[in-house]
Amino acid sequence: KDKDMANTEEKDKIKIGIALSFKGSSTLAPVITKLTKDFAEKYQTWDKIDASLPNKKIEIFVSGGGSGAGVKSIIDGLSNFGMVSRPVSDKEKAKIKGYKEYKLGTDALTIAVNPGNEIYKVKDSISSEELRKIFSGEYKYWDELDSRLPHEEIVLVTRDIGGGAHKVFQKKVMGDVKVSENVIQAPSMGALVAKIIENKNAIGYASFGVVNQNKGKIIPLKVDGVEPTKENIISGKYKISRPLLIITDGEIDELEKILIDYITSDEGMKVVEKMGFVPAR
Amino acid sequence: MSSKKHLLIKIWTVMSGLLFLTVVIYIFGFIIIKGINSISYRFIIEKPDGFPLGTEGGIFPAIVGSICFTLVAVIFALITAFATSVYIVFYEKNEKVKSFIRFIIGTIAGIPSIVLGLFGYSFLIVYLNLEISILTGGIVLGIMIFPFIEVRFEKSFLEVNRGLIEASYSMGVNKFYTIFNMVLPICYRDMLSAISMAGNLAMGATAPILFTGAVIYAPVPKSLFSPAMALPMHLYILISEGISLKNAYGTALVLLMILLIMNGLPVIFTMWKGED
Amino acid sequence: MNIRIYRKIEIIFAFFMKIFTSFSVLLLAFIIFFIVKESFELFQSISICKFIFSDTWRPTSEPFEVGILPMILGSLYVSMLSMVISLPISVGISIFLNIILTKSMRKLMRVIVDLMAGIPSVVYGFWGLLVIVKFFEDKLSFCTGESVLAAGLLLSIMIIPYIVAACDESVKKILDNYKNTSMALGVSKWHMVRYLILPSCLRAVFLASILGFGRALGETMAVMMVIGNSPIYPKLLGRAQTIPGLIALEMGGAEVGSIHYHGLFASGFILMFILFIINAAFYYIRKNYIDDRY
Amino acid sequence: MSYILEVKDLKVSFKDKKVLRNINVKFKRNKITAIIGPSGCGKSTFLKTLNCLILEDSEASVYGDIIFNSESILSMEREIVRQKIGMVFQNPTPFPLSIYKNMEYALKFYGVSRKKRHEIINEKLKLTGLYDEIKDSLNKSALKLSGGQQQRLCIARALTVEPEILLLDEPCSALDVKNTLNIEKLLTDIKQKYTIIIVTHNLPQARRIADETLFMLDGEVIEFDDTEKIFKNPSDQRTKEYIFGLFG
Amino acid sequence: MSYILEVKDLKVSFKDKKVLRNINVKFKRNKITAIIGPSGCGKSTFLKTLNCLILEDSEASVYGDIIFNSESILSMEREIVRQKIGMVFQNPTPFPLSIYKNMEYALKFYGVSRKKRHEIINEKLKLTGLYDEIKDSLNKSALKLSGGQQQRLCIARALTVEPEILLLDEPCSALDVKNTLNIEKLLTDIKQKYTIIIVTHNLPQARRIADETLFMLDGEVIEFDDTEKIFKNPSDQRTKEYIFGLFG
Ligand SMILES: Nc1ncnc2c1ncn2[C@@H]1O[C@H](COP(=O)(O)OP(=O)(O)OP(=O)(O)O)[C@@H](O)[C@H]1O
Ligand SMILES: Nc1ncnc2c1ncn2[C@@H]1O[C@H](COP(=O)(O)OP(=O)(O)OP(=O)(O)O)[C@@H](O)[C@H]1O
Ligand SMILES: [Mg+2]
Ligand SMILES: [Mg+2]
Ligand SMILES: O=P([O-])([O-])[O-]
Repeated sequence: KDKDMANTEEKDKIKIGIALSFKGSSTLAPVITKLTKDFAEKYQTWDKIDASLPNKKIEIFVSGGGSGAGVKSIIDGLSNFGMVSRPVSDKEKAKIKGYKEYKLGTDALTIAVNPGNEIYKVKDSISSEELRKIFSGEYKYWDELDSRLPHEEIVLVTRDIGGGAHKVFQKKVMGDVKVSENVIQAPSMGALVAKIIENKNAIGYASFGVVNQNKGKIIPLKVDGVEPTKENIISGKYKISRPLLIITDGEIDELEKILIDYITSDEGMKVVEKMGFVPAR
Repeated sequence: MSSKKHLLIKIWTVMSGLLFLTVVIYIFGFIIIKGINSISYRFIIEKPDGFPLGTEGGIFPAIVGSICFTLVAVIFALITAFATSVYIVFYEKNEKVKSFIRFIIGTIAGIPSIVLGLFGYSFLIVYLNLEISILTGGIVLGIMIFPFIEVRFEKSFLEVNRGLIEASYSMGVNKFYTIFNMVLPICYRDMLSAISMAGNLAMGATAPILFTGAVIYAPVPKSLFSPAMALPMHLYILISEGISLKNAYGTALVLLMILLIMNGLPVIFTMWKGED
Repeated sequence: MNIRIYRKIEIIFAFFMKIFTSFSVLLLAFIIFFIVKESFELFQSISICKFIFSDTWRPTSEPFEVGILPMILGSLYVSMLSMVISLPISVGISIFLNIILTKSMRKLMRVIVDLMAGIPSVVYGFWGLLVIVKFFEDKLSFCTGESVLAAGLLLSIMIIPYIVAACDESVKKILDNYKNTSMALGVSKWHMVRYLILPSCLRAVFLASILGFGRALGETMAVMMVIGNSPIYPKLLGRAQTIPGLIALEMGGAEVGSIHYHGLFASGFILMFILFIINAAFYYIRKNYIDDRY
Repeated sequence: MSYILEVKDLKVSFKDKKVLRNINVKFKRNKITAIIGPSGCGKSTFLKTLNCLILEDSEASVYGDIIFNSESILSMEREIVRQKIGMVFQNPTPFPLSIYKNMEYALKFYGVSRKKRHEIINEKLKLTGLYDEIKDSLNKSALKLSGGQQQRLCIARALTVEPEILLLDEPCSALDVKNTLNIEKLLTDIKQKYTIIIVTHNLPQARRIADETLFMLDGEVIEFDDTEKIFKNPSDQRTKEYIFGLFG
Repeated sequence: MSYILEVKDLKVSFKDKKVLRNINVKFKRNKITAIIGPSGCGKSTFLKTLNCLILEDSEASVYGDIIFNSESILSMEREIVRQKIGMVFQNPTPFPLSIYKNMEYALKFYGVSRKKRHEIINEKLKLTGLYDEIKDSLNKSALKLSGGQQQRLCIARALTVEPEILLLDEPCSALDVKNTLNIEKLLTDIKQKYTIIIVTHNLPQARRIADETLFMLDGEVIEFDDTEKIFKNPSDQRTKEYIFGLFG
């Protein structure tokens, strides 16, 4: 009970400050940053939205850290909203009182390579089995995958193990097979894609959204014959996909509600789409 | 007979010097040349903008944020380091206590900044349940630069001719008066340069505020209790996420310019005071 | 103002100095305690030896495996490499400053050296990424430019100012004290460099190198940006990961209280411990073997 | 009573090293007493003990008592002791301030009014013969003075707080002959007003200016007597050796 | 010819400040010449000019000539001049190396073979009376020696390169009486082989060891004569004042 008290007190503190905070997924962070900045600039102060609200400047902070950090920040009550770009496990849900999630859209992990890599010309599609061999480090050179490819080292790029993407990829593609340790670990999706754009021999699981933002600079491959397209992702044919979520605990207060409504509004969905993801609506 | 004798040493010496100069010019030249085009009045005074954030617009919130972080850090470290160094040099007589304090300070000086960041995150943010803010980030930075300042202050105090201090005492003047009327006027130049160098360190550090105070985006901070952007972190994100190389160059150049200004401050101050 | 007031101020001042000193010392001691405590939570579920000597880092999989040998080796490798590169150059620079340059040029160069020490590590990392890494990729066609060598080179540039600062001071003192004496014996400048300055500043070099090594070990951002962050055994031309890099990369995502979280603390502790050993050696050597003045 | 200072059973050691052993002496008011003895015998330590400066050294431990005007200095406040018993050191120690500020330094601490300060400073500068030499450059840095001038400034500065005793630790050893004579003259001039205790290596100097001479060896007082007696006809063999060895 | 060094119309100034004005003197071979004079009169500068050390100071300008064994030293190579005319400074300056390496230092430069070096070193250490004191600790740091030993080591080191003249700038001012007497004895012992020019503040010392004495004032040579003459019956009023001032 004491803890409850503490929690509500905590909430009050946040309310008094009237600053709202997001923490978590680096995939979602740019979307939310963009949205909240637009929101804050559009309304300036809360009372412009509704005269009953205080005449205080709208302040919203966004920090990254990965999906795990997002869940964690809600469990600990460190921020108002958690950004998560993977399914939240039941174990985690159990730790959050009054768990609530808002789905913004869906992202897919596309298997992406550098345009300088001939693979997309040589092979129409890559199989899950081949993916496992590549990412587990069994294939070391491109010509082991296909003899028409050059004898050059495969450069694996992955997210760090705290990232949501890594969990999704492990579960949906690798299964029990371990991802090789000889990988470049990128601290965010942006960094991962930047690496693939730079390195001719790189391959990694790039976020669908980020790939769309970098059209032409990076090539997504078909997996088991399925192309990562909006339709295939919605229909579930393209399997390596993940939800983009905002999570909260307990009852959300008035300000939080206004913000969530804005994010899930049509305007919000437009931004989600513009960022290359598949919006929830 | 000896002109050829030490040829190797001569070559090595000259090569090292030239190599170093080359690197210096390369680094500064690289960033200045590439960054000068990104810098404009608007780059300095605008918020980051564009899509993803940072591709357009400026870095004003990050500049203000960095300055706030640095100020908090310097004030925190200055108070504690001044007190500690004065205490060790002028008040504490027990050698064991002195070496214990020095040992602790040495150990902290040896802790990598990322581990301090880790401490700040776990203790301040998680255990004490403080929100990440300029204050928390600044304190972690302050802890990082505390040993740096303390060691330099102490050295500077110890370098004051012992005879002067004894002469002062032997006129029946107490320690406080001696410290403020003689020791500080002698040491202030060293102290200033220590502070400005420490400020530099704090300004450029990313690891300690990564989890304790800096965020990807925040408007210009209104109070010490809100989080803020910081230049090095902004630069890191611009680079690692491949958001905008152009703005990254600009940000790096701004960081270098601040460095130059902060290094110049003590020099200007002493010139203004009209001493050598 | 008179003596009475000064007396009172003295008492208050002394009191505050003591309070603040106790505060800072307690705080610092607490930090050390805290890190140790958080680390040792891990060692309840896995032995410290296993943590140090096993080489798989999968703290989030079931069952978890936490071993940081590759990262320890990575950290040590990169730091050693940077020392090997920067030490001779730094000594060369110190002699260059004092023997070849004029007094005013030397002052100018010292300012530049201090400037270099002040450049933020992210800026170094940025430069390293765009220059060193690019160079390896484009000109030497490495499969990835990110490598131990790149990190070592970058780090050596970063620590040169620190080593130079220490050596230069020592060389200058030697010159101030002995230049006349040496010249009065009728020997040349370079003889003095070879037989007086180099042997006498050896100690300063040694101490500076230990300090530089400590800095290199703790460097986070710059190294992280150019080393590739692969948790594998380091090879000169291959990628690796350092402990600070590991912490910076994963801390944000680690769930508080989990094995992952304590594992990161523990690796921070190991790093701290290595530095502690190095510093202890530093003090020991200075106390017992370094009896001369330079 | 004509004794201004009485040292009783004084023992001083640094850590385990005994530097002064059982010293019992009495200094006469308005006399110049010279302390002589080989290097390291504890002369400087002795002087520092007399004005409690030794207590600032964390390694020193002091036993015994010192009575100043029938009061124990160890029970007095240190600042008062030091104001009453001034000290001048071997190397001139002008503060890196202007000459005037050097002179003003302690006066300000004692809350002397500006006008009074001015008077005292002029008086002391005249007393030490510095006034005419430097009256036009009182705002110049004291470090710009010559060694001899610096030392006289230090003496003048020590006198600003009106001590009753002035301790001098080899005040002339860094100076040349002319400056040395200047200072000697100064000391004999002011002994009407102050009691002077001076450590010196320069035996002719002790002979020239001191009324009484104290010979120390290894932390002990070997002989303490009229200067003439000590130099002409010392009672102790060791004194004799020391004094004549130098001229040998 | 019994003059080893002739100074002709020597003038030295630092920037605009004239430090030596028109010096004309001749030094006799295998004699000890003492240079005395008040502080700042230019004694050290004069010594430094004699072995060209002054030329390393960018602010100094030198006019006139110095003839060493009928050759002008200003036209000789500096290193040669300095080898022929050695110098020892006021504060002992042993290099922070081992004693042996200190002695070897200059010999290495002159390419002396290892065996020969060994001989020379032993010889010079014996000459300066150091050999017996330190023969077992030649590999110890020279900084661990006592002040007097350090100064004798510096003299021995200066002798390793076989100079013909040895210049000493107040070599005893940092030493105590006993060490001073040691060094004085050493100097009188070696004057058969070397010509010695010594600057000293210590007039009794000049009197004890010097054959000739040169009195300088304000950069000028006031009197240069036999030591006995200078001390007993100086011709110049200023010399008289200086010398008797001390004993006054
Ligand atoms: N702070 C100190 N710590 C330890 N030992 C000390 C300290 N000060 C002095 N001593 C020792 O005490 C002894 C006496 O020193 P002191 O300076 O009093 O001698 P002194 O007679 O003044 O010599 P000098 O004529 O050389 O000035 C010396 O052996 C010295 O080494
Ligand atoms: N490098 C220099 N630059 C400018 N002036 C100098 C320099 N060296 C000496 N002088 C000046 O030259 C004058 C003579 O100095 P010098 O050291 O020769 O005197 P000295 O007779 O040896 O004095 P002392 O007995 O104190 O050693 C002094 O006034 C001094 O200030
Ligand atoms: Mg003494
Ligand atoms: Mg001199
Ligand atoms: O979006 P993530 O950072 O959780 O991968």
